[in-house]
Amino acid sequence: MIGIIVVSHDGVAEAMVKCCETIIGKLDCLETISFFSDEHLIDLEKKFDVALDNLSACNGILILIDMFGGSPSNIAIKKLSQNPEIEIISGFNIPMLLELISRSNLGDVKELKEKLLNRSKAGIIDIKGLIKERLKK
Amino acid sequence: MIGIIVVSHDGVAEAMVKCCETIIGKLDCLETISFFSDEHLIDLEKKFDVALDNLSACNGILILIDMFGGSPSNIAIKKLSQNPEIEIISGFNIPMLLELISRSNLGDVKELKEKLLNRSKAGIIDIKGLIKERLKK
Amino acid sequence: MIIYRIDDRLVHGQVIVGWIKNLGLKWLYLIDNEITENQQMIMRLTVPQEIEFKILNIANVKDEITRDLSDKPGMILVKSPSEILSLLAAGVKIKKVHIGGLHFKPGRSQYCEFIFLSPKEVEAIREIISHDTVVMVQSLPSRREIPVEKLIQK
Amino acid sequence: MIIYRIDDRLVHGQVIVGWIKNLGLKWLYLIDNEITENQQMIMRLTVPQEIEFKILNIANVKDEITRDLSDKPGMILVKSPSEILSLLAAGVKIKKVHIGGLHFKPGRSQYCEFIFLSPKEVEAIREIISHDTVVMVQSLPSRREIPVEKLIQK
Repeated sequence: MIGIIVVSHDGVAEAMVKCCETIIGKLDCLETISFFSDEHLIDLEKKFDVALDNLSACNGILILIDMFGGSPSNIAIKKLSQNPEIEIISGFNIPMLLELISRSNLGDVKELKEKLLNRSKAGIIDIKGLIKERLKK
Repeated sequence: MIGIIVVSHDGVAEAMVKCCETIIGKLDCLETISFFSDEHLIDLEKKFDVALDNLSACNGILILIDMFGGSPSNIAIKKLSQNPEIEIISGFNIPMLLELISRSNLGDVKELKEKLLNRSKAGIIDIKGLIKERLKK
Repeated sequence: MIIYRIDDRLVHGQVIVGWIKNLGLKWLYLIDNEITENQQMIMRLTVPQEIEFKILNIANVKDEITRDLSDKPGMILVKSPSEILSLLAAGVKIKKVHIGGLHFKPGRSQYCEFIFLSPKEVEAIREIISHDTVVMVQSLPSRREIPVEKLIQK
Repeated sequence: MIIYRIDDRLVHGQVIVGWIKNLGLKWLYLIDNEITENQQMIMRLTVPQEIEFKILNIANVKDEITRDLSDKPGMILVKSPSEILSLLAAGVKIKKVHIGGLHFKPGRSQYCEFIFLSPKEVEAIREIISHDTVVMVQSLPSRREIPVEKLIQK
Protein backbone atom coordinates (compact mmCIF):
# COMPACT_ATOMS: atom_id res chain seq x y z
CA MET A 1 0.00 0.00 0.00
CA ILE A 2 1.19 3.48 -0.87
CA GLY A 3 1.04 5.99 1.97
CA ILE A 4 -0.67 9.28 1.15
CA ILE A 5 -0.43 12.61 2.97
CA VAL A 6 -2.79 15.39 1.89
CA VAL A 7 -1.61 18.76 3.22
CA SER A 8 -3.13 22.20 3.03
CA HIS A 9 -3.81 25.41 4.86
CA ASP A 10 -6.95 25.81 6.96
CA GLY A 11 -8.78 22.47 6.93
CA VAL A 12 -8.97 22.16 3.15
CA ALA A 13 -7.29 18.74 3.16
CA GLU A 14 -9.76 17.32 5.69
CA ALA A 15 -12.80 18.80 3.92
CA MET A 16 -11.72 17.48 0.52
CA VAL A 17 -10.93 13.99 1.76
CA LYS A 18 -14.27 13.86 3.59
CA CYS A 19 -16.01 14.98 0.39
CA CYS A 20 -14.38 12.15 -1.57
CA GLU A 21 -15.28 9.64 1.11
CA THR A 22 -18.92 10.69 0.71
CA ILE A 23 -18.70 10.16 -3.04
CA ILE A 24 -16.64 7.00 -3.20
CA GLY A 25 -15.68 5.57 0.17
CA LYS A 26 -12.76 5.44 2.56
CA LEU A 27 -9.07 5.04 1.83
CA ASP A 28 -6.64 3.40 4.20
CA CYS A 29 -3.12 4.76 4.60
CA LEU A 30 -4.21 8.32 4.06
CA GLU A 31 -3.29 11.10 6.48
CA THR A 32 -4.50 14.70 6.29
CA ILE A 33 -2.64 17.71 7.64
CA SER A 34 -3.86 21.27 8.00
CA PHE A 35 -1.77 24.29 8.83
CA PHE A 36 -3.55 27.14 10.57
CA SER A 37 -2.85 30.85 10.69
CA ASP A 38 -1.76 30.82 14.34
CA GLU A 39 0.70 27.95 13.99
CA HIS A 40 4.48 28.05 13.83
CA LEU A 41 6.34 26.15 11.09
CA ILE A 42 7.70 23.87 13.81
CA ASP A 43 4.15 22.64 14.48
CA LEU A 44 3.62 21.91 10.80
CA GLU A 45 6.82 19.92 10.63
CA LYS A 46 5.77 17.93 13.71
CA LYS A 47 2.51 17.03 11.96
CA PHE A 48 4.48 15.80 8.95
CA ASP A 49 6.68 13.67 11.19
CA VAL A 50 3.66 12.11 12.90
CA ALA A 51 2.02 11.36 9.53
CA LEU A 52 5.22 9.87 8.09
CA ASP A 53 5.59 7.77 11.20
CA ASN A 54 1.97 6.50 10.90
CA LEU A 55 2.71 5.51 7.29
CA SER A 56 6.13 3.98 7.94
CA ALA A 57 4.93 0.50 6.91
CA CYS A 58 3.79 1.72 3.47
CA ASN A 59 5.59 1.10 0.18
CA GLY A 60 6.27 4.60 -0.99
CA ILE A 61 4.93 7.96 0.15
CA LEU A 62 3.01 10.43 -1.98
CA ILE A 63 2.46 13.90 -0.54
CA LEU A 64 -0.27 16.07 -2.05
CA ILE A 65 0.06 19.78 -1.31
CA ASP A 66 -2.35 22.62 -2.03
CA MET A 67 0.13 24.89 -3.81
CA PHE A 68 3.79 25.12 -4.69
CA GLY A 69 5.68 27.69 -2.61
CA GLY A 70 3.50 27.73 0.51
CA SER A 71 4.53 26.47 3.94
CA PRO A 72 3.09 22.95 3.36
CA SER A 73 5.13 22.86 0.15
CA ASN A 74 8.29 24.04 1.94
CA ILE A 75 8.06 21.37 4.62
CA ALA A 76 7.15 18.67 2.06
CA ILE A 77 10.29 19.57 0.09
CA LYS A 78 12.31 19.44 3.30
CA LYS A 79 10.99 15.89 3.89
CA LEU A 80 11.89 15.02 0.29
CA SER A 81 15.43 16.24 0.94
CA GLN A 82 15.58 13.76 3.85
CA ASN A 83 13.98 10.89 1.88
CA PRO A 84 14.45 11.10 -1.90
CA GLU A 85 11.87 8.31 -2.46
CA ILE A 86 8.99 10.61 -1.55
CA GLU A 87 6.86 11.97 -4.39
CA ILE A 88 5.05 15.32 -4.17
CA ILE A 89 2.25 16.76 -6.29
CA SER A 90 0.91 20.29 -5.87
CA GLY A 91 -2.52 21.65 -6.83
CA PHE A 92 -4.72 18.71 -5.84
CA ASN A 93 -8.41 18.81 -6.69
CA ILE A 94 -11.43 16.56 -6.20
CA PRO A 95 -10.93 14.58 -9.45
CA MET A 96 -7.35 13.84 -8.34
CA LEU A 97 -8.46 12.66 -4.91
CA LEU A 98 -11.26 10.52 -6.37
CA GLU A 99 -8.80 8.85 -8.71
CA LEU A 100 -6.47 8.32 -5.77
CA ILE A 101 -9.13 6.77 -3.57
CA SER A 102 -10.18 4.34 -6.32
CA ARG A 103 -6.63 3.34 -7.20
CA SER A 104 -4.02 3.70 -4.54
CA ASN A 105 -3.33 0.01 -3.95
CA LEU A 106 -2.40 -0.52 -7.61
CA GLY A 107 1.08 0.01 -8.99
CA ASP A 108 4.01 1.84 -7.46
CA VAL A 109 4.20 5.41 -6.28
CA LYS A 110 5.62 6.75 -9.56
CA GLU A 111 2.84 5.19 -11.64
CA LEU A 112 0.29 6.55 -9.18
CA LYS A 113 1.86 10.00 -9.44
CA GLU A 114 1.57 9.98 -13.24
CA LYS A 115 -2.04 8.79 -13.09
CA LEU A 116 -2.96 11.52 -10.64
CA LEU A 117 -1.19 14.25 -12.62
CA ASN A 118 -3.15 13.23 -15.71
CA ARG A 119 -6.46 12.69 -13.99
CA SER A 120 -6.43 15.97 -12.09
CA LYS A 121 -5.67 17.96 -15.23
CA ALA A 122 -8.34 16.03 -17.16
CA GLY A 123 -10.80 16.87 -14.39
CA ILE A 124 -10.38 20.61 -15.01
CA ILE A 125 -13.05 21.08 -17.65
CA ASP A 126 -14.67 23.99 -19.46
CA ILE A 127 -18.16 22.54 -19.02
CA LYS A 128 -19.84 24.71 -21.66
CA GLY A 129 -17.21 23.65 -24.20
CA LEU A 130 -17.71 20.01 -23.26
CA ILE A 131 -21.49 20.28 -23.58
CA LYS A 132 -21.23 21.93 -27.00
CA GLU A 133 -19.00 19.12 -28.18
CA ARG A 134 -21.30 16.40 -26.86
CA LEU A 135 -24.37 18.07 -28.36
CA LYS A 136 -22.69 18.04 -31.79
CA LYS A 137 -22.50 14.24 -31.74
CA MET B 1 -17.22 42.82 -11.65
CA ILE B 2 -17.64 39.15 -12.52
CA GLY B 3 -19.77 37.14 -10.11
CA ILE B 4 -18.23 33.90 -8.90
CA ILE B 5 -19.95 30.90 -7.31
CA VAL B 6 -17.75 28.16 -5.86
CA VAL B 7 -19.76 24.97 -5.30
CA SER B 8 -18.81 21.66 -3.76
CA HIS B 9 -19.90 18.86 -1.53
CA ASP B 10 -19.33 19.01 2.22
CA GLY B 11 -17.81 22.42 3.00
CA VAL B 12 -14.91 22.13 0.56
CA ALA B 13 -15.82 25.38 -1.20
CA GLU B 14 -15.86 27.37 2.04
CA ALA B 15 -12.61 25.84 3.31
CA MET B 16 -10.78 26.50 0.04
CA VAL B 17 -11.98 30.09 -0.27
CA LYS B 18 -11.01 30.75 3.35
CA CYS B 19 -7.58 29.26 2.67
CA CYS B 20 -7.07 31.60 -0.28
CA GLU B 21 -8.23 34.57 1.77
CA THR B 22 -5.53 33.73 4.30
CA ILE B 23 -2.91 33.63 1.55
CA ILE B 24 -3.97 36.57 -0.56
CA GLY B 25 -6.99 38.46 0.76
CA LYS B 26 -10.72 38.75 0.22
CA LEU B 27 -12.68 38.77 -3.03
CA ASP B 28 -15.96 40.61 -3.46
CA CYS B 29 -18.76 39.09 -5.55
CA LEU B 30 -17.86 35.57 -4.53
CA GLU B 31 -20.43 33.15 -3.12
CA THR B 32 -19.73 29.67 -1.80
CA ILE B 33 -22.19 26.79 -1.75
CA SER B 34 -21.86 23.43 -0.05
CA PHE B 35 -24.10 20.44 -0.53
CA PHE B 36 -24.35 18.05 2.39
CA SER B 37 -25.18 14.37 2.56
CA ASP B 38 -28.58 14.90 4.21
CA GLU B 39 -29.80 17.51 1.72
CA HIS B 40 -32.27 17.11 -1.11
CA LEU B 41 -31.41 18.39 -4.60
CA ILE B 42 -34.17 20.99 -4.14
CA ASP B 43 -32.14 22.56 -1.32
CA LEU B 44 -29.05 22.72 -3.50
CA GLU B 45 -30.97 24.43 -6.27
CA LYS B 46 -32.37 26.96 -3.77
CA LYS B 47 -28.81 27.80 -2.71
CA PHE B 48 -27.87 28.37 -6.35
CA ASP B 49 -30.85 30.68 -6.81
CA VAL B 50 -29.92 32.70 -3.72
CA ALA B 51 -26.30 33.02 -4.90
CA LEU B 52 -27.32 34.03 -8.42
CA ASP B 53 -29.71 36.57 -6.97
CA ASN B 54 -26.94 38.03 -4.76
CA LEU B 55 -24.74 38.37 -7.85
CA SER B 56 -27.44 39.74 -10.14
CA ALA B 57 -25.63 43.08 -10.55
CA CYS B 58 -22.44 41.40 -11.81
CA ASN B 59 -21.23 41.35 -15.42
CA GLY B 60 -21.08 37.66 -16.13
CA ILE B 61 -21.24 34.64 -13.84
CA LEU B 62 -18.56 32.00 -13.46
CA ILE B 63 -19.46 28.85 -11.53
CA LEU B 64 -16.65 26.67 -10.21
CA ILE B 65 -17.69 23.11 -9.35
CA ASP B 66 -15.72 20.38 -7.62
CA MET B 67 -16.26 17.67 -10.26
CA PHE B 68 -18.14 17.04 -13.46
CA GLY B 69 -21.15 14.74 -13.03
CA GLY B 70 -21.91 15.35 -9.36
CA SER B 71 -25.01 17.06 -8.01
CA PRO B 72 -23.38 20.55 -7.93
CA SER B 73 -22.42 19.96 -11.56
CA ASN B 74 -25.96 18.87 -12.48
CA ILE B 75 -27.56 21.95 -10.94
CA ALA B 76 -24.90 24.26 -12.43
CA ILE B 77 -25.67 22.83 -15.88
CA LYS B 78 -29.37 23.34 -15.22
CA LYS B 79 -28.66 27.01 -14.46
CA LEU B 80 -26.59 27.22 -17.65
CA SER B 81 -29.57 25.88 -19.59
CA GLN B 82 -31.62 28.78 -18.16
CA ASN B 83 -28.90 31.38 -18.77
CA PRO B 84 -26.47 30.55 -21.60
CA GLU B 85 -24.12 33.37 -20.57
CA ILE B 86 -22.97 31.45 -17.49
CA GLU B 87 -19.53 29.82 -17.61
CA ILE B 88 -18.70 26.69 -15.62
CA ILE B 89 -15.35 25.12 -14.76
CA SER B 90 -14.98 21.82 -12.94
CA GLY B 91 -12.05 20.58 -10.89
CA PHE B 92 -11.06 23.78 -9.09
CA ASN B 93 -7.91 23.80 -6.97
CA ILE B 94 -6.05 26.32 -4.80
CA PRO B 95 -3.89 27.70 -7.66
CA MET B 96 -7.08 28.36 -9.65
CA LEU B 97 -8.73 30.15 -6.74
CA LEU B 98 -5.60 32.21 -6.01
CA GLU B 99 -5.47 33.31 -9.66
CA LEU B 100 -9.16 34.15 -9.45
CA ILE B 101 -8.83 36.22 -6.31
CA SER B 102 -5.95 38.23 -7.77
CA ARG B 103 -7.68 38.82 -11.09
CA SER B 104 -11.41 38.69 -11.15
CA ASN B 105 -12.04 42.36 -11.89
CA LEU B 106 -9.98 42.20 -15.08
CA GLY B 107 -11.41 41.21 -18.46
CA ASP B 108 -14.67 39.48 -19.26
CA VAL B 109 -15.88 36.15 -18.02
CA LYS B 110 -14.58 34.20 -21.05
CA GLU B 111 -11.07 35.60 -20.65
CA LEU B 112 -11.20 34.85 -16.95
CA LYS B 113 -12.33 31.30 -17.69
CA GLU B 114 -9.37 30.73 -20.03
CA LYS B 115 -6.92 32.18 -17.49
CA LEU B 116 -8.27 29.95 -14.75
CA LEU B 117 -8.23 26.81 -16.90
CA ASN B 118 -4.57 27.45 -17.73
CA ARG B 119 -3.51 28.49 -14.26
CA SER B 120 -5.15 25.59 -12.48
CA LYS B 121 -3.53 23.05 -14.80
CA ALA B 122 -0.17 24.82 -14.46
CA GLY B 123 -0.55 24.62 -10.68
CA ILE B 124 -0.64 20.82 -10.79
CA ILE B 125 3.05 20.10 -10.55
CA ASP B 126 5.26 17.08 -10.10
CA ILE B 127 7.44 18.81 -7.52
CA LYS B 128 10.36 16.37 -7.71
CA GLY B 129 10.47 16.81 -11.47
CA LEU B 130 10.40 20.58 -11.09
CA ILE B 131 13.20 20.53 -8.52
CA LYS B 132 15.37 18.32 -10.71
CA GLU B 133 14.91 20.73 -13.58
CA ARG B 134 15.75 23.78 -11.48
CA LEU B 135 18.81 22.10 -9.97
CA LYS B 136 20.13 21.44 -13.49
CA LYS B 137 20.23 25.17 -14.19
CA MET C 1 -25.38 -8.50 -11.89
CA ILE C 2 -28.14 -5.89 -11.73
CA ILE C 3 -28.06 -3.38 -8.91
CA TYR C 4 -31.43 -1.79 -8.10
CA ARG C 5 -30.87 1.57 -6.43
CA ILE C 6 -33.31 4.04 -4.94
CA ASP C 7 -31.73 7.53 -4.82
CA ASP C 8 -33.58 10.82 -5.17
CA ARG C 9 -30.41 12.58 -6.33
CA LEU C 10 -30.69 10.29 -9.38
CA VAL C 11 -27.51 10.46 -11.51
CA HIS C 12 -24.77 12.04 -9.35
CA GLY C 13 -21.26 11.49 -8.05
CA GLN C 14 -21.97 8.45 -5.86
CA VAL C 15 -23.70 6.71 -8.75
CA ILE C 16 -21.18 7.63 -11.45
CA VAL C 17 -17.91 7.41 -9.52
CA GLY C 18 -18.80 5.37 -6.45
CA TRP C 19 -20.72 2.58 -8.21
CA ILE C 20 -20.41 2.64 -11.99
CA LYS C 21 -16.71 3.53 -12.33
CA ASN C 22 -15.66 1.70 -9.20
CA LEU C 23 -17.47 -1.58 -9.97
CA GLY C 24 -17.05 -1.34 -13.75
CA LEU C 25 -20.81 -1.35 -14.50
CA LYS C 26 -21.63 -1.24 -18.21
CA TRP C 27 -25.13 0.19 -18.28
CA LEU C 28 -27.42 2.50 -16.32
CA TYR C 29 -31.19 2.61 -16.79
CA LEU C 30 -33.11 5.35 -15.05
CA ILE C 31 -36.78 4.47 -14.68
CA ASP C 32 -38.99 7.47 -14.06
CA ASN C 33 -42.22 8.94 -15.39
CA GLU C 34 -41.77 12.46 -14.04
CA ILE C 35 -38.38 13.49 -15.26
CA THR C 36 -38.28 16.73 -17.28
CA GLU C 37 -36.70 17.05 -20.70
CA ASN C 38 -34.12 19.44 -19.30
CA GLN C 39 -33.13 16.93 -16.59
CA GLN C 40 -32.91 14.23 -19.25
CA MET C 41 -30.61 16.38 -21.35
CA ILE C 42 -28.32 17.12 -18.41
CA MET C 43 -28.08 13.44 -17.52
CA ARG C 44 -27.36 12.40 -21.10
CA LEU C 45 -24.53 14.95 -21.11
CA THR C 46 -22.98 13.95 -17.81
CA VAL C 47 -23.16 10.15 -17.81
CA PRO C 48 -19.79 8.90 -19.15
CA GLN C 49 -20.05 8.20 -22.87
CA GLU C 50 -18.93 4.58 -22.53
CA ILE C 51 -21.93 3.69 -20.31
CA GLU C 52 -25.11 2.50 -22.04
CA PHE C 53 -27.59 4.95 -20.57
CA LYS C 54 -31.36 4.90 -21.02
CA ILE C 55 -34.19 6.81 -19.44
CA LEU C 56 -37.31 4.65 -19.46
CA ASN C 57 -40.94 5.18 -18.75
CA ILE C 58 -42.31 2.62 -16.27
CA ALA C 59 -44.84 1.49 -18.89
CA ASN C 60 -42.09 0.60 -21.35
CA VAL C 61 -39.77 -0.99 -18.89
CA LYS C 62 -41.00 -4.56 -19.15
CA ASP C 63 -39.93 -4.95 -22.79
CA GLU C 64 -36.49 -3.57 -22.06
CA ILE C 65 -35.95 -5.67 -18.97
CA THR C 66 -37.24 -8.95 -20.41
CA ARG C 67 -34.19 -9.18 -22.63
CA ASP C 68 -31.37 -10.64 -20.66
CA LEU C 69 -29.61 -7.74 -18.99
CA SER C 70 -27.76 -9.79 -16.46
CA ASP C 71 -24.94 -10.83 -18.81
CA LYS C 72 -23.40 -7.36 -18.35
CA PRO C 73 -23.32 -5.72 -14.91
CA GLY C 74 -25.43 -2.59 -14.61
CA MET C 75 -27.74 -0.48 -12.49
CA ILE C 76 -31.43 0.29 -12.48
CA LEU C 77 -31.94 3.63 -10.78
CA VAL C 78 -35.21 5.05 -9.45
CA LYS C 79 -36.05 8.03 -7.27
CA SER C 80 -38.40 6.38 -4.75
CA PRO C 81 -39.76 3.03 -3.51
CA SER C 82 -42.95 3.37 -5.57
CA GLU C 83 -41.11 2.80 -8.89
CA ILE C 84 -39.78 -0.47 -7.47
CA LEU C 85 -43.34 -1.49 -6.63
CA SER C 86 -44.36 -0.72 -10.22
CA LEU C 87 -41.54 -2.90 -11.50
CA LEU C 88 -42.61 -5.75 -9.21
CA ALA C 89 -46.24 -5.29 -10.33
CA ALA C 90 -45.05 -5.52 -13.95
CA GLY C 91 -43.58 -8.91 -13.16
CA VAL C 92 -39.91 -7.99 -12.87
CA LYS C 93 -38.12 -10.29 -10.43
CA ILE C 94 -36.01 -8.30 -7.96
CA LYS C 95 -33.93 -10.10 -5.35
CA LYS C 96 -32.44 -7.07 -3.70
CA VAL C 97 -32.86 -3.29 -3.68
CA HIS C 98 -30.44 -0.72 -2.26
CA ILE C 99 -31.70 2.51 -0.82
CA GLY C 100 -28.74 4.78 -1.61
CA GLY C 101 -30.16 8.12 -0.56
CA LEU C 102 -33.56 9.65 0.15
CA HIS C 103 -33.02 13.15 1.43
CA PHE C 104 -34.98 15.56 3.54
CA LYS C 105 -38.07 17.19 2.16
CA PRO C 106 -41.25 18.23 3.96
CA GLY C 107 -43.25 15.24 5.13
CA ARG C 108 -40.23 12.96 5.48
CA SER C 109 -38.66 11.92 8.83
CA GLN C 110 -35.04 10.96 9.31
CA TYR C 111 -34.01 7.30 9.68
CA CYS C 112 -30.25 7.66 9.20
CA GLU C 113 -27.80 10.26 7.86
CA PHE C 114 -28.98 10.01 4.27
CA ILE C 115 -32.39 8.33 4.58
CA PHE C 116 -35.54 10.37 5.18
CA LEU C 117 -38.93 8.70 4.57
CA SER C 118 -42.58 9.73 4.51
CA PRO C 119 -45.11 7.34 6.16
CA LYS C 120 -46.26 6.41 2.63
CA GLU C 121 -42.69 5.52 1.64
CA VAL C 122 -42.31 3.37 4.75
CA GLU C 123 -45.45 1.51 3.69
CA ALA C 124 -44.12 1.09 0.14
CA ILE C 125 -40.88 -0.37 1.53
CA ARG C 126 -42.84 -2.88 3.65
CA GLU C 127 -44.74 -3.87 0.53
CA ILE C 128 -41.50 -4.37 -1.41
CA ILE C 129 -40.25 -6.62 1.38
CA SER C 130 -43.51 -8.62 1.24
CA HIS C 131 -42.54 -9.59 -2.35
CA ASP C 132 -39.54 -11.45 -0.90
CA THR C 133 -37.26 -8.65 -2.05
CA VAL C 134 -34.43 -7.78 0.33
CA VAL C 135 -34.17 -4.02 0.95
CA MET C 136 -30.78 -2.77 2.11
CA VAL C 137 -29.61 0.70 3.00
CA GLN C 138 -26.20 1.33 1.41
CA SER C 139 -24.82 4.55 -0.05
CA LEU C 140 -21.56 3.16 -1.48
CA PRO C 141 -20.08 -0.26 -2.30
CA SER C 142 -17.46 0.24 0.41
CA ARG C 143 -20.05 0.86 3.13
CA ARG C 144 -21.83 -1.72 5.21
CA GLU C 145 -25.28 -2.85 4.01
CA ILE C 146 -27.96 -2.34 6.66
CA PRO C 147 -31.31 -4.17 6.37
CA VAL C 148 -33.93 -1.44 6.13
CA GLU C 149 -36.05 -3.26 8.73
CA LYS C 150 -33.52 -2.24 11.36
CA LEU C 151 -34.32 1.40 10.62
CA ILE C 152 -38.06 1.32 10.04
CA GLN C 153 -39.17 -1.02 12.83
CA LYS C 154 -40.72 0.92 15.65
CA MET D 1 9.37 51.05 -2.52
CA ILE D 2 10.97 48.70 0.00
CA ILE D 3 8.69 46.67 2.24
CA TYR D 4 10.31 45.46 5.47
CA ARG D 5 8.47 42.38 6.72
CA ILE D 6 8.88 40.35 9.90
CA ASP D 7 7.47 36.85 9.39
CA ASP D 8 8.77 33.68 11.04
CA ARG D 9 7.32 31.52 8.25
CA LEU D 10 9.87 33.31 6.04
CA VAL D 11 9.25 32.59 2.35
CA HIS D 12 5.70 31.18 2.05
CA GLY D 13 2.37 31.69 0.27
CA GLN D 14 1.48 35.08 1.76
CA VAL D 15 4.89 36.46 0.80
CA ILE D 16 5.06 34.94 -2.69
CA VAL D 17 1.44 35.23 -3.80
CA GLY D 18 -0.05 37.80 -1.43
CA TRP D 19 2.75 40.39 -1.66
CA ILE D 20 5.28 39.70 -4.40
CA LYS D 21 2.95 38.51 -7.18
CA ASN D 22 0.08 40.75 -6.14
CA LEU D 23 2.11 43.98 -5.87
CA GLY D 24 4.55 43.10 -8.66
CA LEU D 25 7.65 43.25 -6.44
CA LYS D 26 10.92 42.60 -8.31
CA TRP D 27 13.25 41.42 -5.55
CA LEU D 28 13.24 39.64 -2.22
CA TYR D 29 16.16 39.72 0.22
CA LEU D 30 16.02 37.44 3.22
CA ILE D 31 18.32 38.61 5.99
CA ASP D 32 19.16 35.93 8.49
CA ASN D 33 22.23 34.49 10.20
CA GLU D 34 20.69 31.22 11.35
CA ILE D 35 19.19 29.77 8.23
CA THR D 36 20.35 26.24 7.35
CA GLU D 37 21.73 25.24 3.97
CA ASN D 38 18.79 22.94 3.42
CA GLN D 39 16.33 25.78 4.08
CA GLN D 40 18.29 28.00 1.73
CA MET D 41 18.10 25.37 -1.02
CA ILE D 42 14.34 24.97 -0.59
CA MET D 43 13.79 28.72 -0.78
CA ARG D 44 15.97 29.10 -3.85
CA LEU D 45 13.89 26.39 -5.50
CA THR D 46 10.50 27.81 -4.60
CA VAL D 47 10.89 31.57 -5.08
CA PRO D 48 9.63 32.34 -8.61
CA GLN D 49 12.56 32.44 -11.03
CA GLU D 50 11.80 35.99 -12.18
CA ILE D 51 12.31 37.41 -8.69
CA GLU D 52 15.83 38.56 -7.72
CA PHE D 53 16.27 36.54 -4.53
CA LYS D 54 19.19 36.80 -2.09
CA ILE D 55 19.83 35.36 1.32
CA LEU D 56 22.14 37.72 3.23
CA ASN D 57 24.08 37.56 6.41
CA ILE D 58 23.39 40.56 8.67
CA ALA D 59 27.11 41.45 8.57
CA ASN D 60 27.07 41.73 4.76
CA VAL D 61 23.81 43.52 4.48
CA LYS D 62 25.09 47.07 4.60
CA ASP D 63 27.04 46.78 1.34
CA GLU D 64 24.06 45.30 -0.45
CA ILE D 65 21.60 47.82 0.88
CA THR D 66 23.75 50.91 0.34
CA ARG D 67 23.33 50.53 -3.43
CA ASP D 68 20.08 52.12 -4.39
CA LEU D 69 17.44 49.41 -4.08
CA SER D 70 14.48 51.72 -4.07
CA ASP D 71 14.30 52.16 -7.85
CA LYS D 72 12.66 48.73 -8.09
CA PRO D 73 9.99 47.66 -5.60
CA GLY D 74 10.99 44.78 -3.35
CA MET D 75 10.87 43.21 0.07
CA ILE D 76 13.34 42.71 2.89
CA LEU D 77 12.22 39.74 4.94
CA VAL D 78 13.39 38.78 8.43
CA LYS D 79 12.17 36.27 10.97
CA SER D 80 12.06 38.44 14.10
CA PRO D 81 12.34 42.03 15.38
CA SER D 82 15.99 41.59 16.36
CA GLU D 83 17.18 41.49 12.73
CA ILE D 84 15.46 44.84 12.19
CA LEU D 85 17.37 46.22 15.18
CA SER D 86 20.61 44.96 13.65
CA LEU D 87 19.78 46.72 10.40
CA LEU D 88 19.05 49.95 12.24
CA ALA D 89 22.30 49.57 14.19
CA ALA D 90 24.13 49.13 10.88
CA GLY D 91 22.79 52.49 9.80
CA VAL D 92 20.00 51.36 7.48
CA LYS D 93 17.17 53.91 7.45
CA ILE D 94 13.80 52.19 7.88
CA LYS D 95 10.61 54.25 7.83
CA LYS D 96 8.16 51.43 8.32
CA VAL D 97 8.17 47.74 9.24
CA HIS D 98 5.31 45.28 8.84
CA ILE D 99 4.89 42.40 11.22
CA GLY D 100 3.29 39.86 8.93
CA GLY D 101 3.28 36.84 11.18
CA LEU D 102 4.98 35.69 14.38
CA HIS D 103 3.43 32.41 15.41
CA PHE D 104 3.06 30.50 18.62
CA LYS D 105 6.04 28.89 20.21
CA PRO D 106 6.84 28.36 23.88
CA GLY D 107 7.57 31.66 25.65
CA ARG D 108 5.41 33.73 23.31
CA SER D 109 2.00 35.18 24.25
CA GLN D 110 -0.77 35.96 21.80
CA TYR D 111 -1.48 39.54 20.70
CA CYS D 112 -3.73 38.86 17.71
CA GLU D 113 -4.62 35.90 15.46
CA PHE D 114 -1.17 35.66 13.87
CA ILE D 115 1.05 37.61 16.29
CA PHE D 116 2.62 35.92 19.30
CA LEU D 117 5.51 37.70 21.09
CA SER D 118 7.96 36.94 23.85
CA PRO D 119 8.66 39.71 26.40
CA LYS D 120 12.08 40.14 24.74
CA GLU D 121 10.43 40.61 21.36
CA VAL D 122 8.05 43.21 22.79
CA GLU D 123 11.11 45.08 24.09
CA ALA D 124 12.80 44.83 20.68
CA ILE D 125 9.68 46.26 19.03
CA ARG D 126 9.66 49.19 21.46
CA GLU D 127 13.29 49.83 20.61
CA ILE D 128 12.53 49.78 16.86
CA ILE D 129 9.81 52.36 17.45
CA SER D 130 12.28 54.53 19.41
CA HIS D 131 14.29 54.84 16.16
CA ASP D 132 11.29 56.68 14.65
CA THR D 133 10.38 53.59 12.67
CA VAL D 134 6.66 52.92 12.34
CA VAL D 135 5.77 49.31 13.17
CA MET D 136 2.51 48.03 11.69
CA VAL D 137 0.81 44.67 11.97
CA GLN D 138 -0.40 43.57 8.54
CA SER D 139 -0.51 40.07 7.07
CA LEU D 140 -1.61 40.97 3.54
CA PRO D 141 -1.78 44.10 1.36
CA SER D 142 -5.58 43.86 1.34
CA ARG D 143 -5.83 43.85 5.13
CA ARG D 144 -5.95 46.87 7.41
CA GLU D 145 -2.64 48.02 8.93
CA ILE D 146 -2.76 48.14 12.74
CA PRO D 147 -0.13 50.13 14.68
CA VAL D 148 1.64 47.58 16.87
CA GLU D 149 1.34 49.94 19.86
CA LYS D 150 -2.38 49.18 19.93
CA LEU D 151 -1.56 45.53 20.60
CA ILE D 152 1.45 45.79 22.93
CA GLN D 153 0.33 48.59 25.23
CA LYS D 154 -0.77 47.24 28.54
